[in-house]
Amino acid sequence: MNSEVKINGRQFTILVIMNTLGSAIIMGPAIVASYGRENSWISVLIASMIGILVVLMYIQIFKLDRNKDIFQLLEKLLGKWLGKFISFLFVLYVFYVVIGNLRAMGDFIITHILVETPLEVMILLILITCLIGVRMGIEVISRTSEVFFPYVAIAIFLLIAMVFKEAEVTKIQPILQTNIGGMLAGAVPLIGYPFFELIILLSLMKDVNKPEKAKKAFIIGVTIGGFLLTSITLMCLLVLGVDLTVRNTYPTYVLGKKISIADFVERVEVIVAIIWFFTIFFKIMTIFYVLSVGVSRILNLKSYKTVTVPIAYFIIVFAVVLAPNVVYTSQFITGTWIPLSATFGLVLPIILLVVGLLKENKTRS
Amino acid sequence: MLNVTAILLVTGLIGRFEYKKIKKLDSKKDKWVFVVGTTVAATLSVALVLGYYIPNLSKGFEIVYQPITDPIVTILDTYKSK
Amino acid sequence: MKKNGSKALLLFMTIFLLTGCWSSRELSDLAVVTALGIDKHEDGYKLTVQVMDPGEIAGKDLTTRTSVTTYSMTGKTVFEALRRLTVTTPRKLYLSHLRIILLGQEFSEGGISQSLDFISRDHEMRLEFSLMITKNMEAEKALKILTPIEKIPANKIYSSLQTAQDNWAPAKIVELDELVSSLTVPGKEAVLTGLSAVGSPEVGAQIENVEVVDSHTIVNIDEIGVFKDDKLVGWFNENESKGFNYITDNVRNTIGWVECGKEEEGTISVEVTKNETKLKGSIDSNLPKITIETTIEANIADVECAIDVYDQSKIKEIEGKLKKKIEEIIKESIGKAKELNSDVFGFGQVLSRQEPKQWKQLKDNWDKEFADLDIEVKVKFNIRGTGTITETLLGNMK
Amino acid sequence: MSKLSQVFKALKSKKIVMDNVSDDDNMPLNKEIKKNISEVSKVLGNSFDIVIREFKIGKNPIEACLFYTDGLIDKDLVHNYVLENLMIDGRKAESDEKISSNQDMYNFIKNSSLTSVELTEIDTFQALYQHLLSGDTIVLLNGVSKGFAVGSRGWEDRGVQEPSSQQVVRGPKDAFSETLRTNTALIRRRIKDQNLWIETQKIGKKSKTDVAIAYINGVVNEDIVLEIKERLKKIEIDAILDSGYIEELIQDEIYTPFPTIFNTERPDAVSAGILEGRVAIIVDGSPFVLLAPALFIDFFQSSEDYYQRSDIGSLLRILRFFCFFLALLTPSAFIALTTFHQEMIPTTLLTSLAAQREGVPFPAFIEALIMEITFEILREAGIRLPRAVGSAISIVGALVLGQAAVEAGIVSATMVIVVSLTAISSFVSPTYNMAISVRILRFGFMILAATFGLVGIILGLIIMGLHLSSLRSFGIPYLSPMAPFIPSDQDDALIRLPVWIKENRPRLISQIDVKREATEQPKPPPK
Repeated sequence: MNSEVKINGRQFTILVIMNTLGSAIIMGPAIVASYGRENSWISVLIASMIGILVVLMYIQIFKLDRNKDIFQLLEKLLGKWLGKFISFLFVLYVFYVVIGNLRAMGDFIITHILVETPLEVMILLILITCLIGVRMGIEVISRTSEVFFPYVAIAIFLLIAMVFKEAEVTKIQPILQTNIGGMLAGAVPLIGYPFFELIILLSLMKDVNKPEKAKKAFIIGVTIGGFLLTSITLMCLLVLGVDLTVRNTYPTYVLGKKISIADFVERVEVIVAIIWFFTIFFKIMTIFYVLSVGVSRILNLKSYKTVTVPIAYFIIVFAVVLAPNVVYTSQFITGTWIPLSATFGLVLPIILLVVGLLKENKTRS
Repeated sequence: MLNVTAILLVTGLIGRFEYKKIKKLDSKKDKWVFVVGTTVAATLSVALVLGYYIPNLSKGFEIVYQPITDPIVTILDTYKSK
Repeated sequence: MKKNGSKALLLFMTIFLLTGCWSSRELSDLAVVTALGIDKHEDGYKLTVQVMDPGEIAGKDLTTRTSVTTYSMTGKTVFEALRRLTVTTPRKLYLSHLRIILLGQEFSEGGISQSLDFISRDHEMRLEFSLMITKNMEAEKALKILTPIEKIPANKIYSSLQTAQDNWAPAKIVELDELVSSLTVPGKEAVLTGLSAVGSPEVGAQIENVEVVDSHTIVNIDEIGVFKDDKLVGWFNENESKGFNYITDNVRNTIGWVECGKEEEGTISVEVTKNETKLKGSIDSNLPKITIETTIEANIADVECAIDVYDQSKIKEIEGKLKKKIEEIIKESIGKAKELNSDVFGFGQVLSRQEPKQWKQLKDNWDKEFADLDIEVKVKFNIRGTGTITETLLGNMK
Repeated sequence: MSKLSQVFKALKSKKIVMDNVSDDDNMPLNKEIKKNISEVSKVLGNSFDIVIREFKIGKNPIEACLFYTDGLIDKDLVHNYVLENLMIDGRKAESDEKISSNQDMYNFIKNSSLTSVELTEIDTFQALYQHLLSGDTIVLLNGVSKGFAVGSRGWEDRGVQEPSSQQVVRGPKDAFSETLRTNTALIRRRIKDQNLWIETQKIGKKSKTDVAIAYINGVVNEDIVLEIKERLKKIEIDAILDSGYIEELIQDEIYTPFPTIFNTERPDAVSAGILEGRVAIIVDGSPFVLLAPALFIDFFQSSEDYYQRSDIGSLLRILRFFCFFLALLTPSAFIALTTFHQEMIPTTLLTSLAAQREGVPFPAFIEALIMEITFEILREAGIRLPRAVGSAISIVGALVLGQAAVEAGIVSATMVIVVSLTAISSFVSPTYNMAISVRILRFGFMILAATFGLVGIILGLIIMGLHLSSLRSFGIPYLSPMAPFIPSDQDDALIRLPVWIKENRPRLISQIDVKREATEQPKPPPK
């Protein structure tokens, strides 16, 4: 397909950051804190470290063949039919990530911002915006993410700076004294969401103009993403305390409500909404793009754009029926999602790597 | 009923514009995939609007992963404090 | 040609845009609620809302109508009562600009936690309103009292509370999240500041109340009410309230006074400018102990006796006296809390942070442990400045 | 049957018809002068501004004639260097040379008689018309199927005046005028480099407008020059009346509110652009010169930024970006806040806004729409009206709409403030066409805000971001150097760093000969 489409290393880093933060930036703290309590920021840290390790593994896969995305690689390594079958399962997983994120965003908006608006309309609106982006191609998506990233970064920085005076160290004490098991348990759902999801970005690595930069960009991106996630969780705990963090569905948004400077700069939780809008928008757009590319690879199509519209319909339908309510979503994330994402984020890459290395040895000898 | 009409209308409109573009690709497969895909997708949305049951993807994953999920959740839940 | 697909999509979008506007509401369709009162009622709850009339507050031509109106309604749940109010209110009630929630005393004594759920769940509710208890009266009555200067009584109450907390000490702003965490986290009980009325609330509800220089009825910030679990069990008096704020490190600026000494008659007042309290918990052979370390900085504000504040030894002497007095206040406060058997200071939490392992054993029995808790009070008092003059006027009187 | 279909085909495809006409035009000149004259006056329809002067030259009189277009020529020049030479000096000199035939006479005139600097030989009617109608004087001799076109262009023009659209406080005050030569001279005067190449071509079947492209060879990206030439070549149009035609015909993306080609009246801005490696397109008859490729940030840069101190220039630039967003989003943000997110407005402000809105009959969105449209009408009226009436408009606008409408309770006072703020912010933009695109987009954002509040605005911003990122101007990403982010170009993007730091030309625009200056940081003399 469009092999001349290229993004640069910096843009890839930004995409990785956006994908890491995604919806985790706003829902993550509550999920982790329900296990890790006071130490849950360490859980995030642990999850980020594992995330970096996972990314290192993905980079090894990338090294197997620098000119193929994961779908092509699957066919190459596992043979045409098995490869296509696994590709299909993988596409299903990617599809699920798209609708999950879309639904999460829709749920957030109709819970906090536009309460009377129907979910279907909200989802449709977001998806159409994403569809426009996807049809313009990954180059445009990544360039746009470059445009908006400074605002995301500034907004995160402002959020942290503005609630800093409300932070109380006592709220995260005792550090590392109790509940070590809970702390480790808290890291588990977070590895699946969002770090295993980064496997999807592996497909974009071949579009980076310099392969060496792609590797570095991937690691830098996941590190920054993990760091930001940790800082946000830490701030939630320091300002809101464990209890409030666990009780709220979107603790980061509540954190925004805490901003108050001289009784003048207040009521600006919309800053949080903006951060999250941008991160999740770009996450949905990139994953949607990979999804379309994946489907078109399986069907051997000429252009990925052919399938974007039909896929969009499917996304809307399944996003609407995805979960009966928000509670189900968070139960799913801490339940089925863990083995599901591990299958594609951990088992699949290991299989690919083993098969790939074996084949490489064979051809060498 | 209005919803169904709207969906069909919009699908028709998008389909028309899209089809023109796909025609330029000069690939029979692309055309077929597009036509079949859009038809199925539109049918599905109409079904959704009319209130037919549409299988939930999460439920599917849930059933498939049940044997692995249960022990994980049991372990995690021991640490979940409420 | 290239963009036709996108154009169709945009067209699609416009259709939706034009049929949209689900969540929009015009400013003139809102009844902005400034205060909410919850009282006990045989049906469940009696809810009172204070709604402002913007035209009367910021309009160009002011009439003699009151700037706020209250509506009351009963209901099985808070939410039901609120929605049932729509039959009497002209517009939809809008809760985001709520400043104050008043809980009736009788209602507070019966338990407040059920009613708080709606308040913390509703998306319109923000976090920056304060909760208070109306002492010896119903919340409904308190909300009806008109106040001079501030046209919106809820704003008056809120700013009085803020000023009192910042400059006087025996008051405390309690916002929703703090209250909720006090109610749920073990090892800490809740407190709420009280609100009382001087004069008849019925008279206060008349417009005449703000038409005279000396209002017939005024609302006052009162002392701090102590909760056990979610029930109001007693009140701190002024000194105990102050002591409470010293312990919880909530004093920003207050004053204190002591007798000048044996020879000189009169008092000397200081303005406390800085207070820092550290709570330390330790467990020795299963006996928990709390150490309160308070460091206070103050300036001499008012010398009403012939004492030479230029004399270091005198200053030391005054510091000693003030130190003792504050220790007493703190102990008084602790005594009262022990009497009410309510750990409002969060000593339990201090132990849970510093001795997490032993805390697990203490947790279930904390009520009893708190009653015999060993508490040590250490106060450091430093006088920094003497105001703009050095010698007292009295000392130089002819 | 076959004939009929042929005619049909011919009628159907205009091209064939056109080709036939142009074939006629390519008719060679006749030897007989009478025939030539009658042909010319027939083709030109005896237009009264075409002057035909018949005369005789030589001792052995040869019939000659002279055509010119009245009003396009410098009559003194024709008098002194054409007619006088031919009729008087030519006769004097004839004795020295041997002239036996008309052809000899022709050669003699060409080599020794006509003392004009610009002399072109013509042999077809098409060339004749072209020169004649461009202001040259045509001289024909009987018996020779060739003629001369003597450069005698000279017409009334505005001269070099102050720019009317992009004014500066400090900096050169000359502006392009409608004459191509003057315009190229203005650029030449600033860049005296032998590599400044100016190529012309005629575009427009009827107007035959001279269009010149100017660039510095060796600095410019040659692909861009080729691309521009290619696109210019493809233009098939009757007439080019302004550079706006060219802009619209050669831009990359048609469906966009954003300009992808820069236009300016200022020779200094054009020279700066050329020096950065851009290509200038100068169109005869238009004081607006095009610069391509143009980037988004170019429309926020005034040439004054470079003449003022760098810190001031940078601040002003940031202010312009800020005003861009202000002009784009103020009304929509106001609508979103007052109809969706009242919780974000401080209570006291909310109270006074609500008090103002008591009695206003329209919803906020309609109110804003009415005011915005009214303002657009006022602005348009202000521009088109004669200057003398212009002030009346502002009085009507300010008094009737500003004050009376508020007092009548039709609109709220805050809305008037919002609309005025928007209007003033949109005037800050140094380029007019970016200000126009903001005006269009503003309404889109207002609709979005009225339906989905801030969510709508953010969606709009993302779509706008995507659109801007997808734009290219002659292959250069429109948002560069922001996206793709080019660190080395940041010295002259959002802020302008001091000149001694800006060592290189913009990277994407010019890739060869990138160094543009190497001055060291100025140091104060040692004390």
